[in-house]
Amino acid sequence: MFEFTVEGLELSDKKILAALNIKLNPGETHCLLGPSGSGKTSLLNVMAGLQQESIVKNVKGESQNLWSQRKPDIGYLFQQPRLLPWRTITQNLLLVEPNKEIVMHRLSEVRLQDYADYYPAKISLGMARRVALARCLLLKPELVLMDEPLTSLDLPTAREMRKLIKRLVCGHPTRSMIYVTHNLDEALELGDTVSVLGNAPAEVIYSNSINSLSREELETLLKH
Amino acid sequence: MFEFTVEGLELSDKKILAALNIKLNPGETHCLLGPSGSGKTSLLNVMAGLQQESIVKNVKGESQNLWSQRKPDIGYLFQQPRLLPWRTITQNLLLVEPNKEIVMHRLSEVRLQDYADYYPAKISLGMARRVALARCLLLKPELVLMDEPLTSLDLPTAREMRKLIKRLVCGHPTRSMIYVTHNLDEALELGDTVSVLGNAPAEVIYSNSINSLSREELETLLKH
Amino acid sequence: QEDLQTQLPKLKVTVIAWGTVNWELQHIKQRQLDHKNGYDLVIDRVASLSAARIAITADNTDFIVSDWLWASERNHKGANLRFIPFSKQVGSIIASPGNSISSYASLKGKRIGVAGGPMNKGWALMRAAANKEGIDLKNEAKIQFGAPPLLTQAIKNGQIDILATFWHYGARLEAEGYKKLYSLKTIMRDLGLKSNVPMLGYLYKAKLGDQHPHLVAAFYKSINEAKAQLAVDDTAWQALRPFMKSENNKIYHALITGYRSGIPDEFSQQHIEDAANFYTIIDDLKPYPTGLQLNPELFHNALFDKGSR
Amino acid sequence: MTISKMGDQVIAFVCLLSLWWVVSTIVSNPLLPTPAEVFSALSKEWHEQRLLESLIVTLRRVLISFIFAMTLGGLLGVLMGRFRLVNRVLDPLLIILLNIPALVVIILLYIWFGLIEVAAVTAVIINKLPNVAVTLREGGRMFDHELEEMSLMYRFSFRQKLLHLWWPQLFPYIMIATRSGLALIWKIVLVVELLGRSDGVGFQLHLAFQLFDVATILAYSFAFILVVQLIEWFILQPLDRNASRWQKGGGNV
Amino acid sequence: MTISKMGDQVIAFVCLLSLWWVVSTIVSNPLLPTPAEVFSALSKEWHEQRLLESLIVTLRRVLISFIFAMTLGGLLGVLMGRFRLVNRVLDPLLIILLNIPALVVIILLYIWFGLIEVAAVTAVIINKLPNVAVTLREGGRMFDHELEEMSLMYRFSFRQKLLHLWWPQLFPYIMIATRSGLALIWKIVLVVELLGRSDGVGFQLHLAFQLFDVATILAYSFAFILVVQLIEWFILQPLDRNASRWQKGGGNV
Ligand SMILES: Nc1ncnc2c1ncn2[C@@H]1O[C@H](COP(=O)(O)OP(=O)(O)OP(=O)(O)O)[C@@H](O)[C@H]1O
Ligand SMILES: Nc1ncnc2c1ncn2[C@@H]1O[C@H](COP(=O)(O)OP(=O)(O)OP(=O)(O)O)[C@@H](O)[C@H]1O
Ligand SMILES: [Mg+2]
Ligand SMILES: [Mg+2]
Repeated sequence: MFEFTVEGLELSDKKILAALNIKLNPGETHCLLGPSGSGKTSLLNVMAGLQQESIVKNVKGESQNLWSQRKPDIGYLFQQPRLLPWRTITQNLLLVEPNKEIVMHRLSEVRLQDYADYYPAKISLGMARRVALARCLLLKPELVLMDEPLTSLDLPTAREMRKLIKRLVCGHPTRSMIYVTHNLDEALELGDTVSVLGNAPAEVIYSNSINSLSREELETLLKH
Repeated sequence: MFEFTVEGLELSDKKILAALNIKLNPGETHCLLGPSGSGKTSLLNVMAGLQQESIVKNVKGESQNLWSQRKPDIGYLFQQPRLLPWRTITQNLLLVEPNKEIVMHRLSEVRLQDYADYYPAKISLGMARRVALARCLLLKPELVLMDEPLTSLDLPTAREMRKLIKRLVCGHPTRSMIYVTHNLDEALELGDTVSVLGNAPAEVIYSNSINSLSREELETLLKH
Repeated sequence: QEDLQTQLPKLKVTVIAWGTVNWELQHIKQRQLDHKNGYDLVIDRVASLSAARIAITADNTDFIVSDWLWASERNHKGANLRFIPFSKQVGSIIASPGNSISSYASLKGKRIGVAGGPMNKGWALMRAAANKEGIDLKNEAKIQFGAPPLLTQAIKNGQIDILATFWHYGARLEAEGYKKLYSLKTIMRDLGLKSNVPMLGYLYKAKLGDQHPHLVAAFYKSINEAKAQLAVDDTAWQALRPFMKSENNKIYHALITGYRSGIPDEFSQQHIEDAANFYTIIDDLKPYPTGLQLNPELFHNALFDKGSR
Repeated sequence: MTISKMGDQVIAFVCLLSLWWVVSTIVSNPLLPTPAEVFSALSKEWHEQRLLESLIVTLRRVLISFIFAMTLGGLLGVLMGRFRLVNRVLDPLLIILLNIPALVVIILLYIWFGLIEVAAVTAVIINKLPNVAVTLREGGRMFDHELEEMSLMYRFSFRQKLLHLWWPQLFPYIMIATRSGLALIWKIVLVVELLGRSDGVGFQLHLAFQLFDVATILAYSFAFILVVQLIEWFILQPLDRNASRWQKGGGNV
Repeated sequence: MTISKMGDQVIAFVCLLSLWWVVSTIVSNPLLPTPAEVFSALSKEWHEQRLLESLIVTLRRVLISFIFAMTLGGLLGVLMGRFRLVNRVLDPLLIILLNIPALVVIILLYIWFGLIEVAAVTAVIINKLPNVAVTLREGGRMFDHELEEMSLMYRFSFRQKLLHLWWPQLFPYIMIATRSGLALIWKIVLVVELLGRSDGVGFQLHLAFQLFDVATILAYSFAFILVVQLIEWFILQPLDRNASRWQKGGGNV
């Protein structure tokens, strides 16, 4: 089991995260919901170890041990595609997985086999997001962090991508996931447990199994 | 009435848009639906006059007259925020509307009054999108182009922003809008007419009043 | 006095700030030899010989001091310069300690430093003399061209064996105990040059001589007076000491001696013949001789013509 | 914080100085003078009224050339970066100007226009201008296309574009041109002064060179370097800091 | 398309050439030689075997200095751009190196090491290195933070980061350093050769300069400029084009 504890996070003297604890069993998916600007992305960054200095500065003492045991091997799908603009889509993926066949297969799974040689500036945003998704799905980490992977996609495509994630991540017996979304359907379908972040001073207002909540209860929590 | 006609668009030898005609009465909103990569953004770019060379190159003859009469005065909300990273949020807005009070009022309407002096790199994506929305709503054009304005926002915020758009744009008697979205609820609520773009060779598969369609029919069209 | 200065015609001489010419000119100023001869001397100090040469080429000055080899090359290229002798100092050839070089043959394989590049007169003479004995110094010795101060340093550091440099750099080295290798006078005699041609001189444009012959004459007269005084008058030198940058008495006296031994003799037809011969010798030493002859017009300034007539 | 930053630099300076002191004391050769010797040369030049005067003369030339070279070169460079046609047509000229030896330009201008101040300054400008152009051309090339479109749609005035869109994007390139530009211009001014002026640091430096007075040479060099270091501390570094505020890692809020 | 681009440049060249021809014919002064005179000087130098030899000697010095200055300066600059501490500590040294007159470095090195090749080349490197560092420091500062994080999360190897992350971001800065670097190094090599070498273009130029033989001066300058123009056409411009392919306005797909 992964257990992540942070006592808080401040950036430029502003409180971004309240104290927070997330437990995650291997193979489980934890959904992270919360209003815009509530600190979801910041939390993922902290988990991924991308905010080192700030944490050390603000959460003194045993701040290094954010993870109860060792830090898991992490794969992170950023909120923005973050592709290398000067490399074609295939080249971007080949940097993560050198096997060309696997790359082309992933690319066809996100329905972009025809755009293999395009540069990122010449594809649409939804397509770029799918490239980033494909890239993330090339990794084989213990813990996957996904930050709103299916925004900017039309419904049928989003549904197909959701299936893909379900198959490759949720279907994997030991691969856990933290999944940030604004879409309740996605949360209900993919999540085992859920945390709902409240508005300012960014704190957790709910954290438990998602099945114990009805859709309406979840909506009310979010309206908060 | 605005009437826009394009005979097609090719970029780097790839067909992006098929022949297309859109009619729009003053004060009406036209929704643009279609799968990811179907050319919605490209269409808006052409309308806004950002793809001049390509059109001249590919749609010979009377290509200049894309608009039946004169080209309307256009405001464009891009798919990405496109804020000036080296200017604070307020400074970004002040470049469009020099009146500070109006700017602060718009900022509070998108719930960002507390972040007035932040640089764009230090706010979340959802917040940046709202800043871009606020900036677009500072303009007073005849025709507003909006490219997925409400993605990456949580449900309550998205609903509030939708209301804001409805009030400031749809509520205006002579202000027309072309609204790109993947969200059927938004389309049904805001749109008067609708065009649905098909997949490859990017063509229009439906274009008419949105009220003559049920939600299910729309979904089936999109699954196409 | 003020009035006098403004009324007198001005003659501008561009010189290197701490160079030897400056001493003579300062003396003229101090003794007001210029006013006595009816002109007002303006001394324009620059930092390098190149700057002086640019100044006369750009018509920015009336006189500079350079050698007639340069002047005649320029005249071949369309400039119309005239020459008034300043000094017969040619330059020094200095050997580093422990280098006893008895003949040209023993120069083979030595490291020779040549100040100011291949147009250095001392070097040209040395090559010509060695050439006569069948030794091609250019190929048989290691030649190092360079700026004079750098080469002075190089010989002190033992990086070169022989140094052909300008006489005041040589004088300083001699004062520090370095040996003068050959007398260039001997070399010149060996080469069949009968008189001691003054190499350095005041150069001016022929135009100036044509339009204001009396001014050039006045200038000539004043520098001759200055030379005559400096040749004998030790107290005059005291007044010039600040312009000489001499670190100690030894160098100071070496510089005075050097200046005095450079004072040219009366200019004669023989000088012109020797100069022409010299020019040919140097031209022959070039890898691709031009075959051009020295145009004696260079020396036909107003005074000389008058004198010979 | 600013003070502690200054502290670092002062420490670095002191280290350099002591290193020099130790080495020069060990070597003990007039050609590698000790800091004390350089300082006494400095104060001699100061008392004999040459230092300040030469420095002012030279700085004036540097300043005038700098302003002209930056403005003209910057304009040319940005235009070349933005418009391919301009670039293609002017590129050969740029290459020629860039690679023609400084000496050639200086001599030709002196000879054609005489040994006047204008010729001197023009020579420096012609030498520096192509460097600025080459630098800012890359800046012009890297302009953000999306922000450009945005400024078009949001009806930015030319002034707004200049101040808020182009200037910040050109900033790093302008800093490069400024820093290496100051250095280059000063070096060319030295040569210009050497070849045809009777005042300025270049003139003094060369006189010292002929007498091989290394202490004085270093004294003049350091006097100018001090001026540049002050410019760096009080103009350029604050600008740098100001410009990096908006970046992810940058200052507050 | 590539041919028509070349065409533009050839036309530009021809225009420059005719302008020069007309002006020099009108002026008719040996100090402003006509193209024909320069060409005859060129062929004279060529036939007398000096041109090629000098050019090769000088190019060798340029090349060696260029490689060293770019590598060391680039490394230093990027480190200074990335790490604030490194920057703060080394900044004063950089300013000193940047602004110390070329003459001073050349003289000191010649004095200390003698008039040898190594001293000459080292002098050039020391002169150019700080310029490269200043340029690439800005490049290092502008590194994209988000892509950096991405490369971390996706476990890019050092080699991958170097080739695919850092190099493309540094590219415009490297081009600046290369273009103005080649020019600067060549100019310093000229001075170095003038002061203490007995071969190379600088030496020949110095001889021509002493006689104000402008035709020969220009002949040597143009010979070198031609070399640079060839480098520009066959190395730098293809690199430029290659690097701009991915941009919005760039080439195919
Ligand atoms: N570098 C920073 N300095 C200061 N404040 C920051 C910084 N980065 C983020 N913040 C603040 O942290 C808060 C949370 O941002 P975060 O990006 O985590 O939100 P989010 O929950 O991901 O929102 P969204 O759903 O819009 O993506 C915001 O209020 C933002 O202004
Ligand atoms: N500059 C370009 N050169 C070549 N092809 C391009 C260029 N820009 C866009 N395209 C292609 O045009 C098609 C439509 O892109 P567009 O951005 O208009 O899609 P979209 O409908 O907005 O998709 P999304 O919903 O993902 O934003 C895509 O297939 C894309 O690859
Ligand atoms: Mg977020
Ligand atoms: Mg789009």
